[in-house]
Amino acid sequence: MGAISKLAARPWIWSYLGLLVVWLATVTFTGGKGGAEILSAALSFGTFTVIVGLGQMFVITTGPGNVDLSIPATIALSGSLAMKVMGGADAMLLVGLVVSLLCGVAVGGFNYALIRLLRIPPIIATLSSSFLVLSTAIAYGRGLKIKPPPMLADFTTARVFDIPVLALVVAGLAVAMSVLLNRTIYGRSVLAIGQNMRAAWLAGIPVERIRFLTYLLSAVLASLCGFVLAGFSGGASLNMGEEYLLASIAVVVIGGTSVAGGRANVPGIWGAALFMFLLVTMLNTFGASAGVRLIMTGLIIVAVITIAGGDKPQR
Amino acid sequence: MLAQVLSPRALRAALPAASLVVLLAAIFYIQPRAMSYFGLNLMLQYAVPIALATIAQMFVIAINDLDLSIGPFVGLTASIGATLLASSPVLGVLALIGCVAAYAALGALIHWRNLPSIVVTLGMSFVWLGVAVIILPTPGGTAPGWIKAVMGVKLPYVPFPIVAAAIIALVVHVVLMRSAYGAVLRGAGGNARAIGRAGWSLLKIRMVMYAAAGTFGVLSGLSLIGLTSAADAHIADRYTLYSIAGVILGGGEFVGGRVSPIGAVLGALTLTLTGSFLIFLKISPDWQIGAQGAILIIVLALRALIKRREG
Amino acid sequence: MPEAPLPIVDFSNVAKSFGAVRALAGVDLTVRPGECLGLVGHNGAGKSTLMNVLAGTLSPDSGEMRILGEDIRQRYSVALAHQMGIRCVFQELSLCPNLSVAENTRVVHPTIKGPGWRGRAGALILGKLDEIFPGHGIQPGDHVGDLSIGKRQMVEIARAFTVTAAPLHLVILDEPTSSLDAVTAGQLLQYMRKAIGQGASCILISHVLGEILDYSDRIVVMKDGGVVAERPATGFSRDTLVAAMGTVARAPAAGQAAQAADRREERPLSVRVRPKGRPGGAALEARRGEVIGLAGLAGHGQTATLLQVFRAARGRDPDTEVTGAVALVAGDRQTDGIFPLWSISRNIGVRSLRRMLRGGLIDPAAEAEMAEDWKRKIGIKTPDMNDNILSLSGGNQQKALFARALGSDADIVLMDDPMRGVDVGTKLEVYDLVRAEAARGRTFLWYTTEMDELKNCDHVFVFRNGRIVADLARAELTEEKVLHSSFTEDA
Amino acid sequence: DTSGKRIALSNNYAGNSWRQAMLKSWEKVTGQAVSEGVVAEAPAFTTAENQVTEQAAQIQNLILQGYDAIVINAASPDALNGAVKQACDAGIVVVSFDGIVTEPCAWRIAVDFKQMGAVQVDYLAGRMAEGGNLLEIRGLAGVFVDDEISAGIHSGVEKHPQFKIVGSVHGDWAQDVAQKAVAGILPSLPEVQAVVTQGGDGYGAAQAFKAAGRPTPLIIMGNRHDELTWWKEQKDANGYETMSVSIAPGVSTLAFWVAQMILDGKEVPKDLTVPFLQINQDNLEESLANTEPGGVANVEYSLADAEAVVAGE
Ligand SMILES: Nc1ncnc2c1ncn2[C@@H]1O[C@H](COP(=O)(O)OP(=O)(O)OP(=O)(O)O)[C@@H](O)[C@H]1O
Ligand SMILES: Nc1ncnc2c1ncn2[C@@H]1O[C@H](COP(=O)(O)OP(=O)(O)OP(=O)(O)O)[C@@H](O)[C@H]1O
Ligand SMILES: [Mg+2]
Ligand SMILES: [Mg+2]
Repeated sequence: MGAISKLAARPWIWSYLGLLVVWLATVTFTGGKGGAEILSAALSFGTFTVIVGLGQMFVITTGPGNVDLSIPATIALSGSLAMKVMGGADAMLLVGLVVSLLCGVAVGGFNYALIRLLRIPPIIATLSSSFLVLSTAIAYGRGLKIKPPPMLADFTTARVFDIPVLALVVAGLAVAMSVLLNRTIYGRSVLAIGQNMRAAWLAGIPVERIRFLTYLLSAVLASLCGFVLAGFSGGASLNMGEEYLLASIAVVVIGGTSVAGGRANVPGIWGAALFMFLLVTMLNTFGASAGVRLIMTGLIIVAVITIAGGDKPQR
Repeated sequence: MLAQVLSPRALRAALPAASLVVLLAAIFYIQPRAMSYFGLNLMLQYAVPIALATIAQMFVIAINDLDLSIGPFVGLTASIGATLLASSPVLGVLALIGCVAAYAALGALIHWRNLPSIVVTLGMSFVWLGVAVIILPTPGGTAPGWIKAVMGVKLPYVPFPIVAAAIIALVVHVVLMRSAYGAVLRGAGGNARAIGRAGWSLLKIRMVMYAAAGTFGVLSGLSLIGLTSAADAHIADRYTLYSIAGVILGGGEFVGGRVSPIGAVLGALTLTLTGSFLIFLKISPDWQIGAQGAILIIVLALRALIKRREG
Repeated sequence: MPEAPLPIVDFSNVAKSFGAVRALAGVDLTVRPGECLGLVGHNGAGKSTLMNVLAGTLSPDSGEMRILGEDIRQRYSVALAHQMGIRCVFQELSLCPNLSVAENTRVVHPTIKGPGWRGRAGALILGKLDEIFPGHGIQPGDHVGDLSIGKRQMVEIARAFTVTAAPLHLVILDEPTSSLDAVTAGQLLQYMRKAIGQGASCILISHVLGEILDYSDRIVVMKDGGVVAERPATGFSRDTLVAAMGTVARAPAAGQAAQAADRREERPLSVRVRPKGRPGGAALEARRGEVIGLAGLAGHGQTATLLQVFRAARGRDPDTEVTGAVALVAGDRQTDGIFPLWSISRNIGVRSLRRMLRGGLIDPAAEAEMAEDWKRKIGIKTPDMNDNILSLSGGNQQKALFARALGSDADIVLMDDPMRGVDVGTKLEVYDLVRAEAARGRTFLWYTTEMDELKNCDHVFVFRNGRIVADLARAELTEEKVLHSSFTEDA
Repeated sequence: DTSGKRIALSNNYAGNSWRQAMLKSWEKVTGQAVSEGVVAEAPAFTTAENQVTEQAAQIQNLILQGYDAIVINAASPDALNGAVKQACDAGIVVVSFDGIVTEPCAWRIAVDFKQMGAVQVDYLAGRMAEGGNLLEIRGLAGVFVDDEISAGIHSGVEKHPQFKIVGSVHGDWAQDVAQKAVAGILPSLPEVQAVVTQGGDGYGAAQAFKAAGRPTPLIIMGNRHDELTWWKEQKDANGYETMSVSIAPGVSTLAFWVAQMILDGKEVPKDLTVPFLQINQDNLEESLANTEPGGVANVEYSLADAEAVVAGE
C-alpha cells in the first residue's frame, strides 16, 4: 500500500501507465501480434522526441513563459547544414557533427540575445528567431536531400537484440541530463530560477548565465536531434522538424514537468515520448479515420493529465 | 499632469499604438496606394478575425493560463459556420453554444484538478481539429449570407475593419477593465488567493473567462468565414501563435493578470500589417519568412527600449 | 437584563492538523464586543492558523464555533465571515498587484458595483486611509504593484476597516506592523483603539510585545497549538509575557555591542557606498567585523542600498566598493526569499552548493548535514528538514533564510529587515548569533525599523529620501536622534 | 504585347523540396522572360505560414500593388474565393495551379488527382493479377489534394476487388513522417504486397519496411530525387520494378505562360488540365539524370508548350 501510494506520487508514473494501457490495447487488437516490434519502433522514433524534449524540459523549468519554439527550425537547419558539409563522406562525420552543434550554439545564443538584450518574452523571441533560422535553412539548403554518410546512417539505424542502438545512447544521455538536473549546481539553479527568479538572484545564483546556458542547451540538443534524424531518415528536409514543435512540449509536460517552472522530471520524458508514439500507432491500427484519430489523441492526453492531477495546491 | 502622461506606465500603454502608427507610416511611404479607403479596407480585413482570436486568448492569459487550442477551435467554429449554420441554422447555433459551453467546462476541469492549461489545451487542439475534420472532411461549405453581408459592409469614410476593431476593443475594455466584476476577474490573475479569500468563487471566475474566450473564438470563426466564404479545418491553425503574439505585442504579460484589450486589438492589427509590409518590401522568397521574424523582433525591441528607460 | 453582551467569537476546542503537524490542539477563544485581544506566541504556535479558521479560509478538523451566538460550524465560509462582520488582514499580503487601490477595495465589497463604482470605491478607501494614516501619499488609482510593501500593508489594513453593506464587528490584524515603520505603526494602533472605542473588536497579533502590552485589553498566549495563558493586559508585564510564551526572558546583550568603535579606521574596509547622483549625502562605510545599522523610515532607500551592495559584489560599480562575498537575508520572504517547491534543507543549502560538491556533483549527505546543523543552531521547528518549506510558520521560514546566509561563505551579510515575523525568543538568539559571527570577522549591514535591533549595531546610518542624513556611532545612538534625523529637513 | 505587364506569384508554402523546385522553376523561366522583355516583372511571394488567411491578405496586398496578373498556388480551393473575387473585380487576371481555386472568375490549371490515385491501382492490377494487401499512405488530413488522391485510390480498389487496403496512415507528404507512421502500424499488419502513396513518402515507407525487417513490397514512388535514387538502386540490385506518379513543380511556369497569354489577349479556356508526371521502369534512368540531387523530377514549360496545352494537345 505504502509503496503504491509512493509510486502514485511520482509524476512520471502516469505516462508509463498510459503507455502500458495503449500498448496492451494495441496488442489485444492485433491478437498478440507484433507487440515487441511495436515497442521497438516506438523506441527508435521516440528517441528523437526525447532528445529535444530534454532541452525543452530545462527551458520550461526555468519558469512560466519560458519555452523554446525554435526547435523545429533548428532541427531543419542543423540537419541540412550537416548533410551538406559531410556530403555523404564518412571522413567528414566529425566535422559534420561539430558544424551541427555549432549551429545549435548560434541559434541558442541568438535566442538568448533576443530574450535578454531586447527583453522579448521567450515564446515570441524563439518564434521570431525560428522564422529567421528557417529562412537560413531555405536559403542555404534549398531542401537539399544529400544522403548521410553511411557510417551515420548505419549507426542511427543499428540494433542490438532488436533494440535501437540510438535509443540506448539517448537513454544514457537522459541519465546524464537527470544527473545534470538533480546533482549539479547548474540543475539546482535552473530549478531555483523556475520557482522565483528574484529570490534566485538574491540567493547568489547567476540567473542570466544559467538562462543563457539553458537556451543554449535546448538549441544544441535540437541540432543534435537534427543531425541524427537526418542520418536516420536518409537526409535532411526543410520540414523534418515540424512535428517536434508540439511534441517537445507535450512530452515534457505529460512526463510530469511543471509548466509553472521549478519542477522537472527526466524519466517522464521517455514515458511520454513512447506513449505518444504508441497512441498514434494504436489509433492507426484500429483503422480510425483522421478525425476520430485526432479526437482520441486529444482526449487521451487530457485524460492522462486529469488522472495524474495538476500541481498540488501550496500553502 | 505631464509627468503622468510620460510615466513608464503610460508610455508602455502607448507603445502598441505607436508601433502600429510607425508600421502604417512605413507602408504608406512604400506604397502610397495603400493610403486609401480601399487600401486600408483590403489590408485590415483579415485583422478582424485575428483581433477576435487575440481577445479570446487575452481572456485566458488574464488568469495566467495559456490557450494552445484557440487556432483549431476557430477552425472548428468556422467549419460549423460554413456547414451546419448555413444548412440548418438552429442546429448550427446550438452547436456553437455547445462550443462555448465546452470551453467553460474546460475551465472548470482545469480549476477542479488544478491542471496546467497548456497541456489541457494542447490536447484539446487535437480534439477541435478532429471534430472539424469530421464535420468538414474537405475544405468547402458556404458561409451564411448574412455573415458575408456583415463582413462585407461598406461604411462611409471609415473602412469597416477599423470600425469593427474599435468596437471590439472598446466593448471588451468596458467589460473587463472598467466594470466592477471585471476587476475581480483580473484580480484572479494577479493574486488568485486574495480573490478567493474575499469570498469569490475561483471556479466561477475561470469558467467565465473560458466561456468568454470560447465566445470570442466563435465570433472569430464566424467573421473569418464571412471573409473567405468557405471554411477549412486548418483555416486558423496559426491563430494560436498569432493570438499569443498579439496579446504580447499589445503590452500584455503572461502572468500577473496584466492585459489590455485595446492593446491586444492593436497588436492584432500590427501583426496583420507586418505581413503587408513584407509583401510591399519585395524581399527574395528565401528570406520572406525570416523577414517576418525580423519585423516581430524590431517591433518588440521598441518595448525593450521603453522598459530600459523605465530602469 | 444585566447579562454580558453576546461574544462575537466563541470557539471551543477547535483543532486543526496538517498531516503530522498539529497546528491547533483544541483551542478555546472568545472575543467580546469592544475589546482588543492581543494574541502572542512563538513562531509556529498556531496563531495564523487559528485566524485562518476564524476568517473562514481554513476549516477546522473539529471543535465548536459560534459567531455572534450562532453555531456556524457546518456552513462557515469566507463569504459568511464577511457577512457576519469579520475581516482579516492576513500575515501575507492579500492584495492583487495588478489592480488599483480602488479596485482592490471593490474586490472585498461585492455591493460596490454599477456605474460610478470606481469613484465610490476610491472615495471609500481614500477616506479610510486618510483617517488611519494621515499623509499616506496613496492615490486610489495607484497600482498596488507599484507601491512599496509598507504602503501595500497600509492599503490592506485600511481596506479591512472599510464598511459598506456588511457590518464590521471584528478586525483580525495578523502582524500588521511587521512591514510598517514606527510612525505608521503608531498611527495604526491609535486608530485601532479609536475603532474599538466605537464598538468594534480587534485581534492583534504581533511579536513586538510593547504593542501588545500597550494596545490590547486582554492577552492570549499560545504555545504549540494551544492557549497557555489568558489575562487582562494589565496582568502581564513584558517579562511575565515572555515567560508565558515559554522563552526565558533575557536582557538584550546590548553592552557588548560597542567594541572598538573608536579604532574603526584601523580595520580593513568591507563596504563603501558613495552617494549616487544626488549631492549632499554621506558615504556608507562598513569595516570588517562590524554590525552596521541602516535606519530611518520604511522605504527611504535602505533596501535599495543593500541591493546596490549586492549587485556591486557581483559586478563593477564605480560608486560601491565591496571586498568580499555577500549573502542576503530577505525580509519579504515570499517574493525575495523562499523557493516554495523545495524542502527546508534545500532552501538552506542553495547559497552553499559549491561547498557541497564531491567530484563535481552535489553530495546529498553534505546538504542534509548542513540542514541538521542549522536546525540545531537556530532552532527551526519542524519534524523533518525534508518537509516542504511552506509547512513552516512564517517566523520559522525566516529562520531558514538566516541559516542560508549565515551558513554560507559570505564575508558580508546584508539583512533587509530580516526580523519580520520572528518571535522574541528567536530574535534574541539571532542577535547573539550575529554578534558572534561579527566577532569572527563577518560584516553585517542590517536594515531595520526597530530601535531594539539598532542597539545591536556598532554604527548606524539614518536614511531619508534615499540619502544618508546621519551617521551615528554606537555611543551616540539614541531613539530621539534616529527619529529626529528621519524627519529633518522636511515640512 | 505584354512587355509592360507585371505578374506576381502568390505561394502559400515553401517548406518542402517540391515547393522549392516550383519556386526555382518560376525564377528561372520568368527571369529569362523578364530579361527578354516579355513581361516587366514577375516576382514570387511566399507566406511565412501555410495559412489561408495569410495568403488571402497577401493577395489583397498584391491587388493594392497593382499587378496585372496573379498566379496562385492556393492553400485552399474555396477559402480564398473572397480575395480572388476582389482581384478579378480590380481587373486582375488570376490563374491558379496545383492548389486551384473554385472562384469562377479565375483560371484553373488542374491536375487530375483522382486519376493519379486510380492509375496506381490499375498499374498494380497489371503487375499482380492475383491481387493482395495494400498499405495506403495519405497526405495531410483535411487537405483537398489528400482527399482527391485517396478517393482515386479507393475507386481503383473498387474496380480491382482483388486488392484490399489493410492499413492507412497519414504521411503528410513528408518522408520522415511517412517513415514514422508506417513503422508504427507495420507490426500489426499482415503481409503487405504493395504500398500506394501520394508522392514524397515512398522512400520513407521503404526505410520503414527495411527497419522492420520485412520484405520490401511494391512501393509506388513519388518524384523526389531520393525516391528515384532508391528505386534505381533496387532496380540495379534485384530488378525491382515499380512506377512513380507526381506533379511536375514546373507547372508554375505553365501558369506563368498562361497568365501571359491571357494578358496578351489570347483566348484561353478557364479550365485546363495538365497531365501528371509518370515515370516508368524504362525511363527511370533518364528522369533521374535530369533531376538534381535534392530536387524533384521536373518539367519546365516554354511558351510553345503552354500554347500546346491551351490548344488541348
Ligand atoms: N534589484 C534586483 N532585484 C532582483 N533581481 C534583480 C535585480 N537586479 C537584477 N536582478 C536579476 O538579475 C538579472 C541580471 O543580473 P546580472 O546581470 O548580474 O546577471 P547574473 O544573474 O549575475 O548573471 P551573470 O553572472 O551571468 O552576469 C536580471 O535578470 C534580474 O532577474
Ligand atoms: N498549510 C500548511 N501545511 C502544513 N503545515 C502548516 C500549514 N500551515 C501551518 N502549518 C503548521 O502549523 C503550525 C502553526 O503555524 P502558524 O502559521 O499558525 O504559526 P504562527 O503562530 O502564525 O507563527 P508565526 O508567528 O511564525 O507566524 C506550524 O507548525 C506550521 O508549520
Ligand atoms: Mg503567523
Ligand atoms: Mg552578473
